[in-house]
Amino acid sequence: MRTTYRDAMRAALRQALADDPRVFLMGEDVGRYGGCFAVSLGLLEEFGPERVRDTPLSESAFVGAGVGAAMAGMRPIVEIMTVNFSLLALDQIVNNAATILHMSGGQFNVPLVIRMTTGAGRQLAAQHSHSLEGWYAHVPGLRVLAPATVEDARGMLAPALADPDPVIIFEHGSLYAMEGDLPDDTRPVELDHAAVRRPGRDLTLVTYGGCLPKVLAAADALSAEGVEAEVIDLRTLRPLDDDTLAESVARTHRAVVVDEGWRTGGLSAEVAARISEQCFWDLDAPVGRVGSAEVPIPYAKHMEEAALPQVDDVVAAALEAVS
Amino acid sequence: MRTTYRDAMRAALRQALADDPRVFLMGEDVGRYGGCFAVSLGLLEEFGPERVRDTPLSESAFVGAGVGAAMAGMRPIVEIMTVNFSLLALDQIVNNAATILHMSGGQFNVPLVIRMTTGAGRQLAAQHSHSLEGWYAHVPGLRVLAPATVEDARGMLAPALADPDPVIIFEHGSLYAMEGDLPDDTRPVELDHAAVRRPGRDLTLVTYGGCLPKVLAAADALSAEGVEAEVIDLRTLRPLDDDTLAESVARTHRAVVVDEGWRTGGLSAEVAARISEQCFWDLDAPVGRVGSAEVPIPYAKHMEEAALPQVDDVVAAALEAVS
Amino acid sequence: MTAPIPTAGQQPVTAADVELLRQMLRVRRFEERCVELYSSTKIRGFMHLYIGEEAVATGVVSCLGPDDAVVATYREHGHALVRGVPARSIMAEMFGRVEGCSRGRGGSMHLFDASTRFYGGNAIVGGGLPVAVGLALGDRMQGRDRVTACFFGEGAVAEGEFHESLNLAALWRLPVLFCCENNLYAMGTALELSESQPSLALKAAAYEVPAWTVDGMDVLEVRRAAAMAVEATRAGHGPHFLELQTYRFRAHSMYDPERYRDKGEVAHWRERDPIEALTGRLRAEGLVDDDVLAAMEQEVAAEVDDAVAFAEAGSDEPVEDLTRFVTSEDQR
Amino acid sequence: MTAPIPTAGQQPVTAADVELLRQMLRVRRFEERCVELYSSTKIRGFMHLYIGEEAVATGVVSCLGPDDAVVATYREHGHALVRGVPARSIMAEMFGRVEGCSRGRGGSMHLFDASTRFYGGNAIVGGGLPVAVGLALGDRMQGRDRVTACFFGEGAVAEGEFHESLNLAALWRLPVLFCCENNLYAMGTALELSESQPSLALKAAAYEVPAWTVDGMDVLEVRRAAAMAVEATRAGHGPHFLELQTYRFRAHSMYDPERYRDKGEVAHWRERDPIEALTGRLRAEGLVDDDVLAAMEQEVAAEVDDAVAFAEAGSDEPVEDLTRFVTSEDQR
Ligand SMILES: Cc1ncc(C[n+]2csc(CCOP(=O)(O)OP(=O)(O)O)c2C)c(N)n1
Ligand SMILES: Cc1ncc(C[n+]2csc(CCOP(=O)(O)OP(=O)(O)O)c2C)c(N)n1
Ligand SMILES: [Mg+2]
Ligand SMILES: [Mg+2]
Repeated sequence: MRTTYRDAMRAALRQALADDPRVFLMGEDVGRYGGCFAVSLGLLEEFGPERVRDTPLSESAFVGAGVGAAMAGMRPIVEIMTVNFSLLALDQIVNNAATILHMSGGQFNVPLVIRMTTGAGRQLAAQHSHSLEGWYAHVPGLRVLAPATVEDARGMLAPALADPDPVIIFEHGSLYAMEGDLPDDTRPVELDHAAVRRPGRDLTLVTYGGCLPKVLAAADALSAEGVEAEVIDLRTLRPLDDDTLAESVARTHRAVVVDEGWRTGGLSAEVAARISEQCFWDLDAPVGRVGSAEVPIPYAKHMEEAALPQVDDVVAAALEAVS
Repeated sequence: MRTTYRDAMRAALRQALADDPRVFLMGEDVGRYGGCFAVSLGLLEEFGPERVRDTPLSESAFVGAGVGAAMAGMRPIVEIMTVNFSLLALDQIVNNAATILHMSGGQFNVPLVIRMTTGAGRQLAAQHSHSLEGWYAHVPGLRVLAPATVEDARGMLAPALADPDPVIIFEHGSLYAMEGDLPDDTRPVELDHAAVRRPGRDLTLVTYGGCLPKVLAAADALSAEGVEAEVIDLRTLRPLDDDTLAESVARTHRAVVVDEGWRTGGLSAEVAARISEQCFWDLDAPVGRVGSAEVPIPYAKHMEEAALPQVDDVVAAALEAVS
Repeated sequence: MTAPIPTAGQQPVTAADVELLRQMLRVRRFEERCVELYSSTKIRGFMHLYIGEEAVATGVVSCLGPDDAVVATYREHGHALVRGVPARSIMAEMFGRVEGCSRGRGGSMHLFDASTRFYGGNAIVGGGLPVAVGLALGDRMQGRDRVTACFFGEGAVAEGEFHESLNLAALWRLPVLFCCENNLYAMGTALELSESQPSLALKAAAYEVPAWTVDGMDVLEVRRAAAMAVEATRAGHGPHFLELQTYRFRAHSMYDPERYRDKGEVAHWRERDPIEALTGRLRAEGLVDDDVLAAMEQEVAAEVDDAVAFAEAGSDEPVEDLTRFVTSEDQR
Repeated sequence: MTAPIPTAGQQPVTAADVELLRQMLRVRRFEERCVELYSSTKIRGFMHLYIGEEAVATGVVSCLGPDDAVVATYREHGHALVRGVPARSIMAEMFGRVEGCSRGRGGSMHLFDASTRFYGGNAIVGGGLPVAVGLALGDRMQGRDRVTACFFGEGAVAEGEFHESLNLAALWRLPVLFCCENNLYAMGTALELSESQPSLALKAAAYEVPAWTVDGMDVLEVRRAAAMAVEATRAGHGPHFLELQTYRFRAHSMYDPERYRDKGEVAHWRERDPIEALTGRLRAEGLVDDDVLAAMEQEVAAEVDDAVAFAEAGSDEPVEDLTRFVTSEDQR
C-alpha cells in the first residue's frame, strides 16, 4: 500500500488507541487542531477527548504527567511539537522518566512514549530546527528511535508502547510528506537492529532519520562514479547496534557518518568513536563525519541549505574516505 | 599562596565585583546562605543585595533574566546550584543565550557567565550527580570552561566576563576542598589552550575538571610501572584545542580519554572521534575511553564508586592502550 | 466557544489619533501583502499574521519612549512596524535577504533591531518573558529610566516561564509591562481548554502585579491603559500587566485549516475590526474624510511597495558568512 | 523575618489521637537517631530533617487510604514512616544497603516503596508535582477512586512546574491534594524574598483550586483540614491545596550553618513543638500519662533500634548489579 510517513504514523496511533484502552495521546493541539503537523488528524473525533487530550502550553507538566500516568498503569503517548520545545521538559525526561526505575531499585518502571518532531529544512529558523537526538541518546534509561521510512513510522510505535521503559521517537519534519510502500499486513517491526538500506562493498555510510533519503541519493551518485556504498540506517539511536556497524565496516574498511546534528558532540561523534574503537584494525581511512554547520539554523533558504548536510557533502566525504 | 579551589573561586568573584560595577552575582542562596557550596560566602555583606542577589527557585527565569540583563549592558554571573537543575533553564541557555547573536544577524551579543556545580562523588545520588558538560559543549554560541586547578578556578572568571558571549563554567563538586598554590600576582589565565599537566612519551591521557586529580594519580601509578603518560587537561571544552591534542598524540601514538560523563555520546566521544580523525595515521591503538557506568548515579558509596571512573580504571585502560 | 466581546471604550477621539489609524493601516496593508508574497513563495517558513490585532501593538507602543525596550513573539510584524523598524528591513528579512533586519537569518518569526531596542521575535512560547525581566533589571541596575514592554499570547500564560517571570519582576519591582494578547486561542486550543481560571488579570494579581483588562479592539482604550501602565511602571511601581482582549482574523499560521473555531465567531469579531472602528469615529468627528483616507491608503501602499521593491532588489547573505556571529567578532 | 505563628486550633482531642502522637514520635526519634548516625558517618550524602514538621505528614497521611499515592520531596523520612514504609527499610536505605527501600541507590533523598504507593523521594524542587498530576490522571482514567497527595516546600511555589501542575490538575479536575509545607525558608531564602505575593493560598486560588491555610504545628488541625480536602478531592471536585504553616527546627541539611535566621526565631517556634503540644492536650484530657508515654517512648526506641540493627546487619548490593534496572528486566 502506498502511503505517506504522516499517514503511516497516524495509522499506528489509531491502531494503538484501538488496541489498548490504556493508551492515550496527549500534547499541544493533538486534538481539535489535528496535530501541529496533522499527524493526529481525526483521532479526537474517533476516540474522544479523554484519550486524545489537548494540553495547555506546559511542556514540563504534561510530560511529567505522562511519567506519572505511566507509573499508574496507563500507556501514555506524549507529543512534543518540536525537539526545541522539549528542552522545557528535559528535567522531567532526564531526572524522572529515565531515572526512577534505577533510583527506586527496580520498583517503578515508566512505560511512556514521547514523540517529537526534529530537524530543519523547512525554513523555520533557529528556534524550530534543532536536531538533538544525540542528547537523548546519551541518557541511560531511555530508548531512542528514529523512524526513517514509512514502514518504521508505521511499525515502531507498537513495540515502543510494549517497552516497559521510556521511549523517545524522533520524527524528522521533512519526512512527513514522504511516500513509501507499506505491506498490507502491517506488523510491528523489531527495534534492536540497524538496517542495511543498501548493500555495498566500498564504504559504509551510517545515518538515520531525516538524512536517510539524502544518503541514499548520495549512494546512487557514488555508484555512478563506481563507488558502491553500503547505507546503514541506525533506526534505534539508543542502544546502538554495534554489530551491524562492525560487520559492515569489517567488509568495507571505510565509513562516513551522516547526522543532521551539529558535528561537535553530536550522535555522529559517538558512532565515529565506536567504529574507530571496534574496527581499528579494519579501517583504511579515518571515519568521516558529515553534520550541520555549527550555527543556529538560519531562515534564508540558501543559508539553511548551506548549514545542513547535503547530498554533495556526503558524496565528497565518501570520495575522500575511499581516496 | 596556599588556598582551596573554593576560596580561589570566591577571590575571583570578589575581584570581579570590585573591578566592574556592571558585574553582579545572582542565583539561589548565593547571598544570605553564603552559596550552596559556600563559594560566595561573605559577598553579600561586602557588596550588598543589589549585586549579590538571592533568587527564588526559578532556574528558567533567573537564567533568562541573566540573558536580558547582559543584553542591557550588565555583566551577570548566574549561579545554578548543580548541572541537574540546569535542565530547567536549558531552553533559555540554548534557544536564547546561545542563539540570539546569530539569529539577530550580529546585533545582540549576550555577555553572560553561568557557573554551575557538576559531577558525583559525594553520595548525592541520581538527581544531583550528573555530568552534562558534553551537552553544553555541543552548542554553538557557548564557550564552556572546566577549571580543574586552583589557578584556573582563580583565573578563568575574568576572561569569561571579558568574553562578549555566553560562557558556562563547570565546577566539579569534589574539587571545592582541594588545595593548591596560587601565584601572588593573580592574573587572568588564557582560555584558548588545553594544558599539558604532566609530560610523557608513552601515551596521552586526556581529561578535564573533576577527573584531573584521578588521572594524575593514574599517571603516577603508570610511571611506577614504567609507562610515562602525558596528561592533558582540556580546560576549555568548547571550543576544543585540537592542536594540543594532535601534537601530543603525534608523539605518543596512543590516547585514552577520561570523562566522568556517561560514555555513550559524552564529551569523550567527541574527543576520541577527533583524535581518531586527526591522528589516524599516528595512532598505534584505538583511542580508549573511560567514563561513568551508564546508570543514574547511585547513593551507596561502593556503588557510586563502581559507577565512576577510578584511578584503576584509567590505569587499566592506559595499559591496554600501550600493550 | 464564543467569548464575550468587550464593549467599546469612551475615549474621546482627537486629531492626533489619525496617527494611530495610520499605524494600524500600515500593519494591515503590510501583512495583506505578506499573504500574497507567501502564496507566491517569496516568503517561507512559519508566518503568523497580526491582522485583527493591530490596535494592541499600536496602542501600547505609542506610549513608549525611544529608549524603552520591546520583546515580542513570532507574531510580531505589527510590533516591529509600529516600533519604527523600517518596513523595508522587515520585508527584506522575510525574503531572507541580507538587508533584512536580522540579515535574513530570522525570517518572519525573528525580527530584531538594535536601534529601536527591539529584542525579537521569540518563537519559544513564553521564552521572551525571562529575557524581558532581565532587560528591565539591567536598565534598572544602571539607573536608567526605561520600561520594557513584553508581548505574549494568552497561551503563554500556562507556561512555567510566565509564572517565574511575573514573580521575579514583581519581587524585584522591575519596570516590565507585561502585555498579554488574549486572542482566545493558542493555535487551536481555546483559552477555556488551557486555563482552569480563564480570567487572566486575576492570575496576574496572584503576583501582586496590578492588572487591567482592556478592550484590545479599541486602540484608544489600549493607549489609555498603556499610558497609565507605562507611567506607573516607569515611576518605579513595579511591573504592570495588561490583558488585551483581541482576536486574530486569520489562521494561526499559513498552514492552519482552522478546524477549531467556527466561521460565525470569526465574522462576529470582524465586525469589531479596530481599523474600521477608529475610522468610523474619526469620520464622525470630521477628523478624516474620504480624501484623507485615500491619501493615507496611498501613502501606506507606497511604503509597502517600496518595502517589497527593496526586498526584491536585496541580495543573499554570502554563504561564507554562515558562521559569522556565532560568536562576537570583536572583544568588547 | 519572624513570621506570625498561627494560633492553635480548637479540635477536641480523643483517645484515638494517641496514635497521631505515636506517629509523630516515631518520626522524631527516628530522625534524632539519624543525626547521630550521620555524625558517625553511617549515613552520608545530603540529609534533610523533618524535625518540627512532623504534624504535617502525620496529619495528612492519616487521612489517606491504602490505595492512595504519595509523592514527597528529599525531606521525606517522616512521610515514608507514617505512610507505613518500614523503619527498617528506610534506615537500611540511608545506610546504602540492598535491603533498603530503594536497594541503597536512593539514600535519604530518594525513598521509594511500591507497596504503599510511595513515589519518592524527589530531589528536584518542584519536580514531583507533574508526576503527581500524572498519577492522579492515570488513576482517574482507570476509574479508580484514588487520591494522590503531593508534598512540597513553599520554595517550590516559585518554580514553573508548580504553576503548570496546578493549572493542569485543576483544568482536568484531577484528584491531587497539593500539600505545601510552608516552613518559611527554602534553604536560606525566606519566603518574602522569593514570593512577591507571600500568601500561598491566594496563589492557589488563581488556578481555581480551593485552598486552605492550616496551622501545621497542630496535628489535629492538619488532620481536620486534610480529611475535608481528601474527601472533596476523592469525590471528584478537583484538586485541593493545603498550605501547612510549619517550621523546621534544624538546619536545612547537615551542611547548613544557618546564617540566615536567628536563634530567637527558632526558639520561638520550638515553643510550638507539635509533639509537646499534642502530649500536653492528651495529658490534660487524661488520655495519656507518664506510664503510657514511657511505654510509647520505649516502643518507638525499640523500633528505631531494630531499624538500626537491621541496617547494620544489611548487605551491600553486589557491584555486578550496578547496571540492573536501568531498563526493566522483563517485558511487561
Ligand atoms: C514552548 C513552545 N511550545 C509550543 C510552541 C508551538 N506554538 C507556536 S505558537 C503556539 C500558540 C501560542 O498561542 P498564544 O500564546 O496564545 O499566542 P498567539 O499565537 O495566539 O498569538 C504554539 C503552541 C512553541 N512555539 N513554543
Ligand atoms: C530545581 C532545584 N533547584 C535547587 C535545588 C537545591 N535545593 C534543594 S532543597 C532547596 C530548598 C527548597 O525549599 P522548600 O521548597 O521550601 O522546601 P524545604 O527544604 O524548606 O522543605 C533547594 C534550593 C534543588 N534540589 N532543585
Ligand atoms: Mg493566543
Ligand atoms: Mg521551605
